Amino acid sequence: MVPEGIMALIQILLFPGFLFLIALAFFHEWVDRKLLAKLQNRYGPLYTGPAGLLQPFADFIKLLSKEDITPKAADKFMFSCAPLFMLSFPLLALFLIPVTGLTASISFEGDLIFLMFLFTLIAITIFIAGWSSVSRFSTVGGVRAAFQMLGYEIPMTLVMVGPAIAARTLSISQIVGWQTHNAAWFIWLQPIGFAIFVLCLLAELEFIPFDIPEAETEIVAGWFTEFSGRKLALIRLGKDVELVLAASLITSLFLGGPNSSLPILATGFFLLKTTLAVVLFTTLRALFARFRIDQMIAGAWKYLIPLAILQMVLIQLGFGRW
Amino acid sequence: MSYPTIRIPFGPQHPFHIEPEYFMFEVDGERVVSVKPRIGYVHRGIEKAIEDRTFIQNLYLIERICGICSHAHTTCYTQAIEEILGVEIPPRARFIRTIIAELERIHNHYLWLGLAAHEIGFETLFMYTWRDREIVMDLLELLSGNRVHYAMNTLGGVRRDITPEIVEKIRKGLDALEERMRYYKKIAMTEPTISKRANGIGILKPKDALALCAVGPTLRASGIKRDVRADDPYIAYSEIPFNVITYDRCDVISRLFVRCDEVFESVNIIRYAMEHLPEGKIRIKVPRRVPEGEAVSRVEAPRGELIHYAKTNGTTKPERYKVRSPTLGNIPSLCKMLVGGYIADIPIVIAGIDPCFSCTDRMAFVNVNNNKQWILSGEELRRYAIKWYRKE
Amino acid sequence: MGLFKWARTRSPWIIHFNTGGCNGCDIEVMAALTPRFDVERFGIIIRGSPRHADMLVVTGPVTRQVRDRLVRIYEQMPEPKFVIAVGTCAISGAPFMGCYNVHGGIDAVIPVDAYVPGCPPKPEAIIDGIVKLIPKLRAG
Amino acid sequence: MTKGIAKENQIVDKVKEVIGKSVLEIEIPRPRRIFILIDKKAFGKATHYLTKKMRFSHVSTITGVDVGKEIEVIYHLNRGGTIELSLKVRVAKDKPVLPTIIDLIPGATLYEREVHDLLGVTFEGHPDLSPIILPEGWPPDVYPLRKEWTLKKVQKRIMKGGKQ
Repeated sequence: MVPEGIMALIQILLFPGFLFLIALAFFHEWVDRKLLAKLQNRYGPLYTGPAGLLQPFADFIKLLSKEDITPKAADKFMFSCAPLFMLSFPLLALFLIPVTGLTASISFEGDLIFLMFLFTLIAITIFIAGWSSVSRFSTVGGVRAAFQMLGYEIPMTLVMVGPAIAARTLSISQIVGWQTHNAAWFIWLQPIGFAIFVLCLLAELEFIPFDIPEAETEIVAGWFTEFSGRKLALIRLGKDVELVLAASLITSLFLGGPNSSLPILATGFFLLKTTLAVVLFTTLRALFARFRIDQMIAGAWKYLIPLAILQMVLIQLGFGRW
Repeated sequence: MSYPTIRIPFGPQHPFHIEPEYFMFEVDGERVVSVKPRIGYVHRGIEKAIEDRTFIQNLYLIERICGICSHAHTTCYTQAIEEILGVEIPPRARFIRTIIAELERIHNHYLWLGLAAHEIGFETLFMYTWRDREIVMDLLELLSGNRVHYAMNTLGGVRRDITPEIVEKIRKGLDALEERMRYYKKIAMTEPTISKRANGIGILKPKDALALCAVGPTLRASGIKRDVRADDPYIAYSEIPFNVITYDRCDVISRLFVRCDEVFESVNIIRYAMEHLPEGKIRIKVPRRVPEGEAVSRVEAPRGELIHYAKTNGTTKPERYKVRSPTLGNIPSLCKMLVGGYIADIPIVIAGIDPCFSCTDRMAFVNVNNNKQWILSGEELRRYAIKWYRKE
Repeated sequence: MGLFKWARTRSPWIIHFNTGGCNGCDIEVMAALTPRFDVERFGIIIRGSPRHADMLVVTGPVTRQVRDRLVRIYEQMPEPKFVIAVGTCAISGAPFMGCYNVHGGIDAVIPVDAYVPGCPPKPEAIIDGIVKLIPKLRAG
Repeated sequence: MTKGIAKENQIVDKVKEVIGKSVLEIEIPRPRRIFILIDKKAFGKATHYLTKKMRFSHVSTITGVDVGKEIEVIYHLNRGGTIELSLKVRVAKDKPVLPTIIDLIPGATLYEREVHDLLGVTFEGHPDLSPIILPEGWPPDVYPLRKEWTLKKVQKRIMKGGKQ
């Protein structure tokens, strides 16, 4: 009935594709801001849309309508490309995550490795954005982002490989399939791995304990000080989509993902679990003060990496395997 | 090989620093090699303006030297002029001035705790402390009608009286304030992230503190027992028992504890003062023309020793009036603390001495403006510096 | 264009700059962010960089030293931008009128859209100033 | 008001022993306050004696006052937080030079710079006397706190000579 091509197009553009993901990004930013405000004994956005639901959308549209300034001294080409990369990498990565069933839109053996590569690319885009806008504050922010990547990249990769070894596959869809098949989520099988993964994702998202690259009190707005107007809108959307990516990664790797093949039920589970993951991120964000960059890297190398290796050893000994 | 030292600007416009201040850091790698604060942004030339205003008009101007320690400035001013006039203000006025001074100290310390928490990125504690600060702001508004500039002091006494219902409301407010501050002190002691960012940071040894003439909580956090309220008692402090708080860890966390304990002391002082509030007038007539004379008056402002020097020539306008605010006394010690530390520690160490550049700036100090950037080669940064700060 | 207008009035981001005031107004501007007044209900956030902000909240009489920093910050803000002068110092230089180092009000230096009198104005007054500016935002 | 100024009298007597002849004026208006006016010649000896022997090691501030032909520089020294001794020295207006006390009290660097900025008193031996309080582009010969510079004259001079 409907030819194959159009179905694929709809899948990419509409349902589990751009529109759905961007709407989910706005929804998750709303959840994040409202919960953070509640934890800080405040209301948070109230008047734009029902209970402030459309606030992130309003911010995005307003930024689109603002004047877009490129500093004279900035490196023009990279300065305008960085926001585009910042948005496209997380969106691309999200196609690897199963949303409406046990298999994602794109799933091939080894897409977990491809995902890790995308994470590194995001960190490099942040560095390029900071470096190309040449403002003193953004250069410091960019360099700090690069340093922070050195800190969290290794433990994160080690811990992401945990479930892959247990499920003996390198494809996220199969990991989700394995978890639903054996009805055993990796959060119970590899708790240490889960904890480290959450911490590393916090660092990757630059949330409070690790928001060193954009530490407001030290370096104004960090690596994206110079961006304004459309570019800033794209960067903020990119960061929101990154939040969705982090939450959906936790869901698929550790919380069993959409563990049913029926599309409606699967999406329902997926939404529920990702929102739970965002709630977890926000609560952690509200409870900590910001670390110094050297403390963060020292902490990562002294504690996270040994723990990640311990987790790997445990899997080998058969604990995380079932 | 050592990197070329880079100049790091810090200010003048800063998202959460209330006032424009501007520090030039020479940085080698991540370590601060030398510090040159440069302010002058808030220098309004107040001393010159004081000389061509009458004594009553000066009350309005001196109160606006600083938003947070406005009562301390007016107490110091009225004390100096009353000393030259040889006038003794009624005891009830002295007690009311003390109550307002201690309420202002509580207000300042709560505000400082919130700002310090914000400096190290602890948003939630900033929101909580500033929410509880509203209690003391309401009390001050109840007493004087305004949240910040209270205009309670006038030459010869106080403008408004304290009625028994207000006393009752203050007592309830104080219980809440004391209980909340105990909770925040417990957090400051136990929360690992705070101690990670404030423990052992910005060390000021007692020897340096004395040599560089530090004042207030910064001095008392280095173990030296100096407090103008106890050493050189003024208004009603000689009749109220209280003890001077000192900690001897000489770092930012001990400055935090000194301020927390001072809130408890202030609460007890206010309770004692309200119980022993003497009856009688709250103001006496004071002649407009002040005889010739001079006076030095000192007050323990929330940030440290505040000193005013007044010289009058028998007319209705002062001949010369000098104000030295506590922050200016602490800046040499601040430079000493910053050298050798990390760049990321700069905000919390600066916040440690609770700088009030509005007071300081009617004075000034060490030159060289500053920039804040990290290592990397100096060339690219200089290219941008020309655009960012044309003053360079 | 209706969508842009709606969006612009729903999320006015502010940046705060003290040009030599006594910081009474500044603590009131920051008090507006805290739980009791919470301007985030209207979508107002305080931003660090002039590039991100729509409204420049200025307090204090412009001292001679700060004057060109203020102009530079104003120039760096993207259009459409607005300026709110908070406190009588910002409006006319109030008690510091005639001091040798003071320029007087903000409008001697940059165009001002809203004035919030008071010394210092209460947080409610500051929020009211921003809310009154929103129709102007709608005009763009 | 002579009650309780025994300690202050002791201090004044000790000071008189050391630099008796050049002490021009002494005044103790109230407990814990002493004003001593000394001749410029004995300034070095007096400050050394007070800070080292008498332990007035804390300088609260340094005030500059324009008294017609001369500029009076007042050092507010403090001992143990209690007694405040104001040491006054008079300096001719056309050649206002005083030795610095930074070697005795390091904390005085800022106060000396401020007096230099606003009143034009130069302190020999001070490492860095460049302007601190006044904005960049302030005409170097204008000392705002001197009596001959009235507010209007300063305003006019800045508009004409200064940058803004």
